[in-house]
Amino acid sequence: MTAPVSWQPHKYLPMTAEERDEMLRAIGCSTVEDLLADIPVQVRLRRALNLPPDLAEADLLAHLRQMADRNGHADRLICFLGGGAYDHWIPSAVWHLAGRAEFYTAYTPYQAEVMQGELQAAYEYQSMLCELTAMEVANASMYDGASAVGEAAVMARDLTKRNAVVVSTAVHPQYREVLRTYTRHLGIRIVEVPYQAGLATPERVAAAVGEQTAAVIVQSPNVFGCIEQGRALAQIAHEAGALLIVAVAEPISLGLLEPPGAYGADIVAGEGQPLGNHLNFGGPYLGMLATREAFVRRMPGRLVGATTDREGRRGFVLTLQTREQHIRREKATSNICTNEALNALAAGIYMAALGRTGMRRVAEVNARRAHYAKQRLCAIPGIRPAFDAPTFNEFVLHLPVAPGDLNARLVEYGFLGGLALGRWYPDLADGWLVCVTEARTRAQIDALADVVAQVVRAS
Amino acid sequence: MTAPVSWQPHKYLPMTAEERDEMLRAIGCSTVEDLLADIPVQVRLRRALNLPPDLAEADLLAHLRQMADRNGHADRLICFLGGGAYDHWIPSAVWHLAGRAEFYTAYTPYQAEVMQGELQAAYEYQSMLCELTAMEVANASMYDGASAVGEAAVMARDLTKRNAVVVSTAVHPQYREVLRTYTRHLGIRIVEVPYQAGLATPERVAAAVGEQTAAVIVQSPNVFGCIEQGRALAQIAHEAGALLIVAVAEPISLGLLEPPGAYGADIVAGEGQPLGNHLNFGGPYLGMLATREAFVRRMPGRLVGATTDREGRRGFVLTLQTREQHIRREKATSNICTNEALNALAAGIYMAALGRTGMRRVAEVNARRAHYAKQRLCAIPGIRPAFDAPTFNEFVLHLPVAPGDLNARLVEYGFLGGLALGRWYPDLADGWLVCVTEARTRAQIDALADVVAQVVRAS
Amino acid sequence: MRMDNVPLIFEYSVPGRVAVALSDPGVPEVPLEAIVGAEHLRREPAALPEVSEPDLVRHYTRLSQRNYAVDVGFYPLGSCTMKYNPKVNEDAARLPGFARLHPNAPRELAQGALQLLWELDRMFCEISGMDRVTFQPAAGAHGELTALMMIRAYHEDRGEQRTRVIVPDSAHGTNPASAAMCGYTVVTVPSDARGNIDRAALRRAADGSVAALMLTNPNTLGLFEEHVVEVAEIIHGCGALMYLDGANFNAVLGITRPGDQGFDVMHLNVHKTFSTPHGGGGPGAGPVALKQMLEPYLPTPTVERDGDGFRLDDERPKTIGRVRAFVGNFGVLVRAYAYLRTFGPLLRQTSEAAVLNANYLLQRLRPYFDLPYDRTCMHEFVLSGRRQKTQYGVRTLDIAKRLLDYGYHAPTIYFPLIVDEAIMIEPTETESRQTLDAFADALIRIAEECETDPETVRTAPHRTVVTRLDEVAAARNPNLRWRPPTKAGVTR
Amino acid sequence: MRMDNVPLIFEYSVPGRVAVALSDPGVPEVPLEAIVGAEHLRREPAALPEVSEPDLVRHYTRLSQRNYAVDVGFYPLGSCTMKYNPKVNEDAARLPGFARLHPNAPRELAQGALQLLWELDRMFCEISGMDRVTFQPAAGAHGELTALMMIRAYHEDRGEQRTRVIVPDSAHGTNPASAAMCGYTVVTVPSDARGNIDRAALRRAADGSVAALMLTNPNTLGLFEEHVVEVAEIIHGCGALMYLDGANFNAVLGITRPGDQGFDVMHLNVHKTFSTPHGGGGPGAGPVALKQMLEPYLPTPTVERDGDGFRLDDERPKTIGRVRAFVGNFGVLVRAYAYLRTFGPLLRQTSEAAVLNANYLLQRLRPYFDLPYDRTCMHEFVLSGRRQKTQYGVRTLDIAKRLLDYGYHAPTIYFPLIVDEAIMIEPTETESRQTLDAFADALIRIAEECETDPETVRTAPHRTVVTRLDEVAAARNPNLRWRPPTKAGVTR
Ligand SMILES: Cc1ncc(COP(=O)(O)O)c(C=O)c1O
Ligand SMILES: Cc1ncc(COP(=O)(O)O)c(C=O)c1O
Repeated sequence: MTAPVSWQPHKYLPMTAEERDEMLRAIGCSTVEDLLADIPVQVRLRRALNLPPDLAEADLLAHLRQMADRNGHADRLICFLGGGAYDHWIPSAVWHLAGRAEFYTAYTPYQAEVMQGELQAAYEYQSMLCELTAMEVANASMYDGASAVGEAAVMARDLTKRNAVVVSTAVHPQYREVLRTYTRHLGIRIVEVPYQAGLATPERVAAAVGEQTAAVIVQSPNVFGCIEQGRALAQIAHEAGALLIVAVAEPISLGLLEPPGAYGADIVAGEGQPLGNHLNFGGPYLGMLATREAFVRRMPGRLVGATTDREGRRGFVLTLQTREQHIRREKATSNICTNEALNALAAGIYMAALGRTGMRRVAEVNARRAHYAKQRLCAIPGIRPAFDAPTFNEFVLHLPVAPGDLNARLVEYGFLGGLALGRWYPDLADGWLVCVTEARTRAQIDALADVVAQVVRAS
Repeated sequence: MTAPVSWQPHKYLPMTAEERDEMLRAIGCSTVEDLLADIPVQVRLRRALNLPPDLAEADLLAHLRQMADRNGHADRLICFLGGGAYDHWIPSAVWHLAGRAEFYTAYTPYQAEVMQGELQAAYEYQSMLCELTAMEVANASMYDGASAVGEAAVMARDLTKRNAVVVSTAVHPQYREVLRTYTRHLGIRIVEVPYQAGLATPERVAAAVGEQTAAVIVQSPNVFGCIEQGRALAQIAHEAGALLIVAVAEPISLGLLEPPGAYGADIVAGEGQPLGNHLNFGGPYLGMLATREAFVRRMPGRLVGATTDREGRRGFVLTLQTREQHIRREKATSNICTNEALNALAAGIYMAALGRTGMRRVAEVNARRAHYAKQRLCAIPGIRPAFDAPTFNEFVLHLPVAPGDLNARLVEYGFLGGLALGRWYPDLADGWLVCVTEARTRAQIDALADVVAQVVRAS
Repeated sequence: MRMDNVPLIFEYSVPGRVAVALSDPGVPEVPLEAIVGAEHLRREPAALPEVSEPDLVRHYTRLSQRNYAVDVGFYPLGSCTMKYNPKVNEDAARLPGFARLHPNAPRELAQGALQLLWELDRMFCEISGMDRVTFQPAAGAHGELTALMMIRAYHEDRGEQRTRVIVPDSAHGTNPASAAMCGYTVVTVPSDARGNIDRAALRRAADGSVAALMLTNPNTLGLFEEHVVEVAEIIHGCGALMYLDGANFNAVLGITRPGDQGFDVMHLNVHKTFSTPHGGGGPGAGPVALKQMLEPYLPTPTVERDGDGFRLDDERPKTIGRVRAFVGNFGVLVRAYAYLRTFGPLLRQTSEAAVLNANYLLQRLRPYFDLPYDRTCMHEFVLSGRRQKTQYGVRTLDIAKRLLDYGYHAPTIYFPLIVDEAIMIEPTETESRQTLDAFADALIRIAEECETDPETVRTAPHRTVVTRLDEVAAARNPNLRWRPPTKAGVTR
Repeated sequence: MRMDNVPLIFEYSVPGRVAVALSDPGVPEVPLEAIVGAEHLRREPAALPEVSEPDLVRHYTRLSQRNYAVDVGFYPLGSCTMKYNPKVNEDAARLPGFARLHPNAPRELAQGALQLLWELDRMFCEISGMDRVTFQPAAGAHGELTALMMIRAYHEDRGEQRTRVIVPDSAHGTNPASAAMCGYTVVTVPSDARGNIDRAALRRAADGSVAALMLTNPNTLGLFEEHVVEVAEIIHGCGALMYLDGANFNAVLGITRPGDQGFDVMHLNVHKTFSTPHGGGGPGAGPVALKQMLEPYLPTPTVERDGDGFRLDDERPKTIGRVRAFVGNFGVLVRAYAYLRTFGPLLRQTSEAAVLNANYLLQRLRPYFDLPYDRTCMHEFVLSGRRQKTQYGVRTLDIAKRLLDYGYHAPTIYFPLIVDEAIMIEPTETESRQTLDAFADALIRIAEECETDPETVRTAPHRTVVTRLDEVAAARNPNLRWRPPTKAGVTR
């Protein structure tokens, strides 16, 4: 073979050349090649990998910093962008704790007796998510909000034995895309209900549901930031024998808004990023899934439960595993294995840090500042709100200039502007989705409004 | 009293207003004021503290970031500045480990059985420092290099019962200042020996020592970056019955240079910042102190020793405490109590990370790059080296422009230039102390040389 | 010194305690009803815990200390590749330019991130022998699903309605589960006496209804599929595609490339092969690498070069669509990128060391346990606890629990399913020989205990913070959450 | 699950292992002899450990888990004020603008840092009732020394050669040690029956030879010096100065100010009072706050306003000089600044809670232990284990060790020296009542054990990673370092 026989010491590899030789001798081989004899010669790689040369740590970091610095991140630009990912303040303690090596360098807690830390934390996360959503059970995490919605649809099909899903077009378009991908080969029909005045109106939803409807899927606050009429929608779904799946892309809203469980949601599927997770250019994020107790055995994903040890002490284990792929294989409720445990841990720490009053309070600050921003921006001649429905921390404006152009100008002033909706909603080509969280100060809002006014005036 | 009786919940205070009242009741009081009755009324503060209002965490960080960003730190400017503090690359693992809460939120390990972690780490640090300096024993840390030199002088006085200390002016001026402060009231006379050609020459030192000389203090590499003739100086000191104290402001040099223990140093006192500690605008740093075994009972500071438990297992404890203030009070070897344990921990991790080969290698890269920089800069017309003695990673140049002016220009180009020596050495008003560590790349050195050449040419 | 028991965070709760300070809204006061609508207002605050920051920090610090992890000790969990997670990679992912980058940021503001992905695509292709990569999938199983969907789209695009996917009996559970989620019928094919896929059975199963074979190579026995070339011929011969479950890729980096073995598409578990931390179960990332003919079906968005820069493309007519929102688990991919740049072509050594470590450990343990497939292993190997079970009545589960007493995480057990009382050991290349020897000593001592003191093993663990937990009771009466006390007030 | 024993890092060492990668010098090769001189070259590399990064990380992670800390549990170490160390303060200190700022940077490049110090000076003065602050001292004892030197300079400047410093018998050891380092003779004055300094004795000692009284207030018994005003009159009456050891300042923030009590100068232990972490023994910071008349003697450099900006002043003719290099433990001071800005005027509550917590705990424990000075305590209190010692032969040391078994750090013991078998308990304000109750329960149970099962207490601890360590042997045959094996080669 032409493979290199030399051995370069490497900081991640304890093995030295001498040890390699001693170990080879111990197993009766003379070279590592002997161990590779089962690999057919014709498929061996007869050259070194053509990869950029190895970098020393300092050089690596310099290189990465350079790449990172080319991005218009939220420490550089004042962020008014939302649309499924939200720039919230994360208490310092959250990642001091979630970032502890005992958590992040662990695997799935298969050996419960030595993994009580993350098992208990997951149990607590499940409990807190139930409290926040007013649902009965929650799992330990899914990949993200969009795939959680996809899995929820499959779950609804399994529960109802029906094969159609009604979904509002005011659900985040990427969530709907994933929904379509996830259901395409399972004989599930997707029926889209066009939004009206920014909402999934009960009338239109009622017109779309039928005998084969497994579930009605709405998002609240929806992709336009508008708060849906959950109770009415639940009634429609339930009267048709279907489940109501509520997607929650902005769980901070639940600090202030009526939780889905209170208005009849059967499944809550959502995105947990806003709960203590970084923007991360889209991931890792946190798929949240909560439902009714009766549905738990059709739930995808891991569940942590409390039990006792031989001495009767409380302890925690992975449970109801017969739902999962490693036991049930092709009959499992889902194929999910690796999930987003660390992000769920961070979300749990975040919820515990904010707590009963803090969660309400942070939601309130979001709502108040967003409302203020909406008023300030709508006072600019030529700008008007796209919809009348109440909103939480996002809202859509009709702009007298192209939203993309405005955003380009805003960058010059140090702002990351709202989302130009035209790409997702051609009928909203002048639509600008603005997000204002508690991380934005009044001064920043005022500055944004001033610059927007100036740009609009000049155009 | 006019003190506030209300109780505001605060995130760092678990006590709620209800708990306060319950606890007061439990001890038979009605207000906290009752507990303060021993404080004479006339010395009570009858108003609220006049401090800026409490800040929410996000606002606090924004405020601090703003202040921090006003500084010309070494991530912003390419640093060629040394003079007692050095910009070295710190392996990522060092502070991932030293930054673990079990280390940094602990106190001095008084209860050894539950503090084996930091005790063992300190024992290892002591051992590594002995290896690096080739000394027999090292303590667990002093405040910084300068105060370590001060304590070393007092220690030499106690050991020799002599009362004069000879110190080279090529010792860092701040170290000499501290030496003076530390010895002033102890009847110790300081004899300064002027440097010659950048060095503490054996001739001048020999002329200065006498019967009352407790110690000769030199620094190597010295404040000019020049490497002293350790062996000759040791001989002079020893022949006079004095000790040789070697100050080491740049311990990285010992990866490459003969260690003080090898040429006869009796005490090594130095600055451990370069061993894995951040620049921190001057502190916290790490005072290092190592000496001969025979001198250990006159050593200041904490010492960790190995011992056994009841089952014969190895364990570690604070030892030889009868030297210390909490036992000996005014007869103690020093008043030091809180030291720089965490910085010593980081230094230990750093030394273990670099290891036998890495420590040599990093020193070599320093020397080579500095040498290259010296050559490049000295090739600029008008610039010449101030001294001929060999140097490690710092060297002094005579400039044809005012060093301060040059530095001001360099900032515009993104460089943090060398130290203008005139302030410390009026005879070196045109002296520029340049430092080049392994953290400077060839490209950065070349860029510096180009800009310096340009500025010099233009002036 | 260690707490025997950490109360639930809810049990620390005291009304009125806070762990955060929030600034005032600072905007004109408007009734909340007027903002979000009275009918939408939450009536009762969520019954989240009320704790102070010191409580919070101590709680989760204590919990962390009750967790085994790679940074704490040896973690020979077969199939999971619990290698060391470099610290600098964590720093990389936390750079504000990455961690604080919004996924909806316009492309001009994300050039650094897109470049990183593009270069990672190139590196993954070089290592795998494939042509393109999608970064959408969040984990290995997600990658499987994505790949199968592309395979399905490929066949459908050619007018073929293939309905079956072949999976060996040694396969990981995610393989059949993914196939089912893609609407395929799963055909299980047995393994032969040497642990390879049974070619005769494969030939029988391979017909025009087969969409793909999902193979793991090295397989879950830690053995290289010796006849992979022939297997590929069989599969390609019936018009089906070769899918590689890349979970075991750590064995062969720089040694052999799946693309050269005949695989058409594979997923990469960056949280196994490329050292990104497992995070206690996630996040990971399961990018899929594939040959050119599958490119049209890539999920959106893809990362594309665009002049001097890069862009995300989500207008691909034949795409299978998205499998998640945004681009993928970017923060995880940054770590993988940092890892690959730290090794460069030296990457091959990781596999060499992984294989050598496994064989060395196997050599030491061979006398004490049954070895159903006695071959040179790759990066892991599978023992059987059959002898201990039949002769001493000690199950593999007991042995695993006993290892915890010795300070080690247990290997994977009862997988693969085709090995009775399976014990699947993967040491990885980041463990030293000293660690392997100490682990072998412990396992050998336990093998002896099975003879001399089986009761101690059967009732293990004994030195953990809790003793053996009752999983049956947990599943029978699920207790999946804390519940607030029925009447409001202090929890304890 | 926990390791019983962690080998020394040297014992992991294997020749050839590396934990770092360094880039090549990248400059023209010149013989090292030509650079540093052949005679200066090190002959043998330092025998530092040779380990890989995974070894390194696991080693120190394991060590960390063998450490008790505030983040792990209750730490009622009297006099040390082991309060919670806020996480955001760590973030603050790690900001590159602070952590990466070079101390020799010209002042224009350090305006943010200087502003922070300036504002901290203002806040410290407001809290202490003093006029100026020096940030030089690295710790409390260093502050004592600095202050005494200023006091000495003050007297000398007035032509007075005062030689003695008065220290109460309850004082911390650093007080007399600092006085000695400043060349003073220490005069010890006893405490009276109520735990105050004995005024009669003080009067006898106070004469023209006295430079200062070093008082701790609240004192080390946790008691407020009731006659502090009178004491100040006595001291000032003989021309001496009042020095406050500020270690116990946490008791009285916003309640009473040393400057108003008659103190002329004091040190602040920011690592006690202002929540900066103790770091396992350090770093701390011991800034000294003082009245105007001492200002001329301030060590250099001082932080001064300079137009709109700030500068460091080191040209002060009457300065005592430096006590360390550069400005001070800046990184620690950043944390203190962050802490104060988090409380603002609410700071007073910390002291109120600290005092209430201490009195509550005292109330619970009073029946079970002797209380030599039975008064309302401030932020801490001192019990005596005399009863347990004389009646059951259990020493205070044994009780302390037994507390470790219950999962608590022990209180300070055998200090202050004036209390027989002293047990000095400081709960701090960041502990909850639940924690105080649980700790009281444990200590009460131990008091019972002293009667019912003294042997268990005498031989404690039993549940720690090592049992009682032999300190006598350690001091008799000091083993202060690992030594390389005599012949070169593998360490084990
Ligand atoms: C062989 C094999 N295939 C697939 C998977 C699934 O990968 P993931 O957990 O990333 O979804 C695993 C994970 O354990 C595995 O071991
Ligand atoms: C009362 C008292 N004075 C002085 C000191 C010394 O302070 P430092 O340890 O910061 O030097 C201490 C520290 O424990 C103390 O408790």
